[in-house]
Amino acid sequence: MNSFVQIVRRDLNLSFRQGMDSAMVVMFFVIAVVLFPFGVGPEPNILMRIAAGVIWVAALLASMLSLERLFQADFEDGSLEILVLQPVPLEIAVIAKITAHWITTGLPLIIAAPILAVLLNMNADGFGMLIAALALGTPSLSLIGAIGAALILGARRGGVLLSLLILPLYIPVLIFGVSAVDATLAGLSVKPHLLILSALLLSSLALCPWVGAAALRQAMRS
Amino acid sequence: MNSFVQIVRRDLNLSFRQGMDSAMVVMFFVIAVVLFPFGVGPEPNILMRIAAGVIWVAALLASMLSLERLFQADFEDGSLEILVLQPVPLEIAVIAKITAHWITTGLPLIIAAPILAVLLNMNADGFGMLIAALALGTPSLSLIGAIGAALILGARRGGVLLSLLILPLYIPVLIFGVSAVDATLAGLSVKPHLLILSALLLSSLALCPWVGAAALRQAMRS
Amino acid sequence: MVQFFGDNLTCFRGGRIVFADLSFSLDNGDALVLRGPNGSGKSSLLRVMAGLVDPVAGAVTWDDIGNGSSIQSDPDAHHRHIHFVGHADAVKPVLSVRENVSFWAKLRTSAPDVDGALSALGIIDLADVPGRFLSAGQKRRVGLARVLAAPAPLWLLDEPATALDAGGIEALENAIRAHRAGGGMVVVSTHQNLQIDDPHRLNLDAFPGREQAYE
Amino acid sequence: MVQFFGDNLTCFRGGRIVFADLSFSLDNGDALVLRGPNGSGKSSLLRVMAGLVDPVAGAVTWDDIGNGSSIQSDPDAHHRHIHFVGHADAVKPVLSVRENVSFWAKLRTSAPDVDGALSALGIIDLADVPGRFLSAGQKRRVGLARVLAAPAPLWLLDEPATALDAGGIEALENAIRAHRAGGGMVVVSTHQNLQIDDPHRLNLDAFPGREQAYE
Amino acid sequence: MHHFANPTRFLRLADRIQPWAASLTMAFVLSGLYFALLSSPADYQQGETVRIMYIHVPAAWMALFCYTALAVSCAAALIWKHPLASLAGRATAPIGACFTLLALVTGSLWGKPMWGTWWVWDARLTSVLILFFLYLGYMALNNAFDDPERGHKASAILALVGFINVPIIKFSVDWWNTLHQPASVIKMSGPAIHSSMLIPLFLMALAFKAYFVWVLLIRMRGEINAMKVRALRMRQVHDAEQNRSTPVASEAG
Ligand code: HEM
Ligand SMILES: Nc1ncnc2c1ncn2[C@@H]1O[C@H](COP(=O)(O)OP(=O)(O)OP(=O)(O)O)[C@@H](O)[C@H]1O
Ligand SMILES: Nc1ncnc2c1ncn2[C@@H]1O[C@H](COP(=O)(O)OP(=O)(O)OP(=O)(O)O)[C@@H](O)[C@H]1O
Ligand SMILES: [Mg+2]
Ligand SMILES: [Mg+2]
Repeated sequence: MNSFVQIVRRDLNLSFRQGMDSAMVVMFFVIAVVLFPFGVGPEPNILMRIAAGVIWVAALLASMLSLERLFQADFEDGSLEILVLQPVPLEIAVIAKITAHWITTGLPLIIAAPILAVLLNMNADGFGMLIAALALGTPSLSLIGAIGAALILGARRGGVLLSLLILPLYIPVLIFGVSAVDATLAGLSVKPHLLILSALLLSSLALCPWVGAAALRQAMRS
Repeated sequence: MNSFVQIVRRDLNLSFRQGMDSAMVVMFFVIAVVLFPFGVGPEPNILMRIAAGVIWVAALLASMLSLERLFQADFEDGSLEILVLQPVPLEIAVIAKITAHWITTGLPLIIAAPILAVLLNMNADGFGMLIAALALGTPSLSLIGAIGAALILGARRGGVLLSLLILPLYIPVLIFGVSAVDATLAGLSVKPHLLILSALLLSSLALCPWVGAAALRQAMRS
Repeated sequence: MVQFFGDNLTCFRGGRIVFADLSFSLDNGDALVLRGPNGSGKSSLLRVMAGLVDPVAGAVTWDDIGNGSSIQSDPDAHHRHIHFVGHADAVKPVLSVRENVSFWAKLRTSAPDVDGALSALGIIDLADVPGRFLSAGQKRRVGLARVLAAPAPLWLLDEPATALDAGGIEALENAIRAHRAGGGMVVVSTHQNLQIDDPHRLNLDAFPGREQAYE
Repeated sequence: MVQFFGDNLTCFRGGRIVFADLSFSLDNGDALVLRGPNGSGKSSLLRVMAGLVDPVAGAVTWDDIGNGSSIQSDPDAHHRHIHFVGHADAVKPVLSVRENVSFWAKLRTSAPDVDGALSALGIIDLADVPGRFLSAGQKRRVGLARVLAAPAPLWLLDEPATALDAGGIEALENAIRAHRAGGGMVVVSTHQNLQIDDPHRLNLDAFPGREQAYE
Repeated sequence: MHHFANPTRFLRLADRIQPWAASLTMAFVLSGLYFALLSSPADYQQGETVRIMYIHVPAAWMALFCYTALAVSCAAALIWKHPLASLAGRATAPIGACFTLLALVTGSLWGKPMWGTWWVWDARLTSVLILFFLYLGYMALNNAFDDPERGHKASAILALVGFINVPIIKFSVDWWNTLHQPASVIKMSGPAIHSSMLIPLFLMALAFKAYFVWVLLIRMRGEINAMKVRALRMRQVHDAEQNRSTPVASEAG
């Protein structure tokens, strides 16, 4: 547990000193969302209709982009090799890194989302649910994405490759994240959607650190 | 001129032998477009309404992602340092690399676009104009993006940073690219939109290689 | 008494056999120097010893862990026994030299001797300098300081003298001498001249049996 | 007669002065060997000579380019006069050794002697092998072959002997000897023992003005 | 020491199976097509378009079957580290991707007359599309590394993670209300379609399976040859090293 805290603290430290990390993810998120009014035209009711979907898709892309470097920097400078050889279960290290990553990138997304919802004319009733759904969904994205981030270490064209690997796996989160918001707006029950989102979170929490650790060990083999 | 050809040929050669480069960009493009029906729901007439916008936004993102590595690989393995020190004007080298990059990534996007248009229920009348607009627009994207790709060399978190730098610059191409398609679908004249797209292309052709070369020189300073 | 040994190790990498039927053993205070031309398998053997690469045959074993079962059976105990220094130095540009070293040391012991390690390698003056300002040789010293800051019985050093100047090499030799005097063991690969007393030597070029793959 | 010199150079990197008031000059056939401990500025000086880093004071000049104006005034002519070998070898994994070398050579001359260069460095047997199969030392040889394949009067070599075994070092020494016999010039930084006849020496530790930073 | 066990035994076995697989493919395709196109009735609802079924359904089955085979061989490769297992995975993926594409294309062709549109975003269709992306991801990751070994391991892990999608495809029609029709051939209570359609369907299914075995063997042979070429390359590098026979730098100590 102590090493978990050590690693989280160091990763947060690195992220704050390098500055801009969180800021940049949020800004990508904002810019990607803002592209849509340019792309689909400024009509309020069309925008309102697609708001939740666009915000979620942009969150997926932002999460994916920021995950690309989850292990990359440590891999390139040799830290990962050393981390694997510490007397600390690698699963703990992986989940510590994911935690730090989610704090620096997932959390800011959640905070920025309602502002974008306003920009896209989303009905104010949906804001609370949008935040709740993102709060349940983004940790799953970080967890699932960590597997991809570990798999692409040392690959050519990491970024594009990562998107190919993990966007398909993100789709369930996207579907139920959006339907939770849409159900609220339509006045229907959101419980099933939130339950499924929680189930996705729990199962990725149970599975991803192990798979991620296995992938990291694999990456060290070469 | 000879060195231009040499560099283009080498970059194409590298891209083909490494295989999959073009394929992966196209796949990202496809997946990003496919995310939208999940996000905004499967209703055909909504999809039809936003099809052109979604395809263009996805093309922007795909172009941006693939540009991240335009100079990166050469930077990391030391080739860029050597390239800068060759008796070849760096502007020529930059435009040669952009050309090769567009051939391997821009061209496949143009070919894949109509298939995605089918998936999104776009009216078949728009296909021709979609292709024409992409053919005029994607080279501008490559040219503008090259500046960003040169600026992020050696930066931490290149991917997210790049998106911040160049997505705002992409917006004019996006606006006129989409309106060309929409005008065709609405039966209006497309000439003004295509003229503006051409003007954007010409001016980025005139400007970007110089700015890109300056950015590369700067990157070598450290 | 701690003892570390490998039996009939065969290593297969990049589609070919790098070495076959290689054995070694280390007692307290021993040093093993790996020699051989480029590509002969020095780095590969060190990675096998660290457990980063699995041998396709044979096993690496500690006398005092898991009753003679291989290092794979209890990785955490194995990791507690070793320090590995590879080609990269893992120096973070935004952390100071002291922070760089102490992060790793604290994962192993709650009271590491970071400043002692920095002094031993002659970089105590740089303790508060961020990693990004270091030259190649200074980075290497930081990488070695990590090993000194938290004790472990076995050091695995892959070309530790790379980029070090004469002063740096001397500091490294002294550290190895002190470590062995305290009963520690060390395995070093090097192309350069490192002064190591009474080394066991392993010449990796002498191992036959490569190139049979897929034929 | 070609001559290359630097006057009162001051280099400022990472927030501190690396060296100040440094001058050097090179005649045809001269060799300049850079010495100094880690972080003393050898790599920095070579990058200043190449024009990759601008000095904050002083200038680097060719006698026969631009009437004594600095190298910055006509980069293309300067680049035609130099070859720079840094820490990285720029070997593309998917291109064969010959393709790797000839791409660079063809940017400089339409009829490069690629195979001659490969022979001189003892890698002609590897000409058709893709870069990804090469060991560290073999990659270094490819990096050096690029220099031999297209002639240029001045070579700037930053630790060229890294990762080379004895045979590789000998090939490098021979190449430098032949280059100088033909009137070429060379600047080398190294921590190892390279046999270079009648070198000029520049000890970078002798330059004052450092370590004022961070205090 | 199976890591570098020579694959000669496998090749000998493959030599024996391959002609059988080839001729079985031919026989099943011919008989299957005869029944499918000539001797089976047109559907009372769907008319002649029902004949697309004889390609679509076996192709969809093969898409799922190939992914299962891929996951099994990847698991075997990761757990027992048998080189033939990872080789089989690599050889299977492109075949599976082709079957998936075939199922998607024939499904779309069938969808136009049946549902009035080429494509709908329902659970079955979408999960098959994701399956296709998973195949592509596996292949892309496999080829993305300079060191092939690394690509094989990484993509094997991905293939196992992606296996979650297979039951989702299988049961998507039961769990969600979709346009696509639910299982009518393979289900607990026995097949629910008439035998005049069942016979050609099974003949085509067998044909596809035999074709799979045939192509798999060819592809595995190709992979083995590629490995041999690689080993030769390595030998070239090593021989070059030996020829120079450089003395080792003077001993320390
Ligand atoms: C692109 C569109 C389509 C896709 C991706 C698709 C996919 C699939 C898959 C994966 C299966 C195998 C299911 C299993 O083994 O349980 C299947 C079976 C089947 N499909 Fe489709 N399908 C598509 C369109 C259609 C259409 C338009 C029809 C006709 C209305 C159709 C009729 C059938 C039938 C009859 C079966 C056999 C079901 C059974 O007996 O188990 N499909 N399809
Ligand atoms: N990452 C890798 N992937 C595949 N094969 C590798 C890898 N690294 C090394 N090899 C192979 O293993 C052999 C031994 O390499 P290793 O790095 O152990 O040699 P070395 O003795 O450390 O050489 P050097 O003196 O250059 O460091 C090499 O010939 C190479 O073919
Ligand atoms: N990229 C850089 N950014 C900022 N400062 C740097 C950079 N590289 C080097 N320096 C600083 O410049 C000084 C000289 O470094 P340089 O790399 O030239 O030394 P060197 O003599 O080549 O050392 P070594 O023997 O370790 O290679 C170092 O002390 C370092 O503080
Ligand atoms: Mg080595
Ligand atoms: Mg240096």
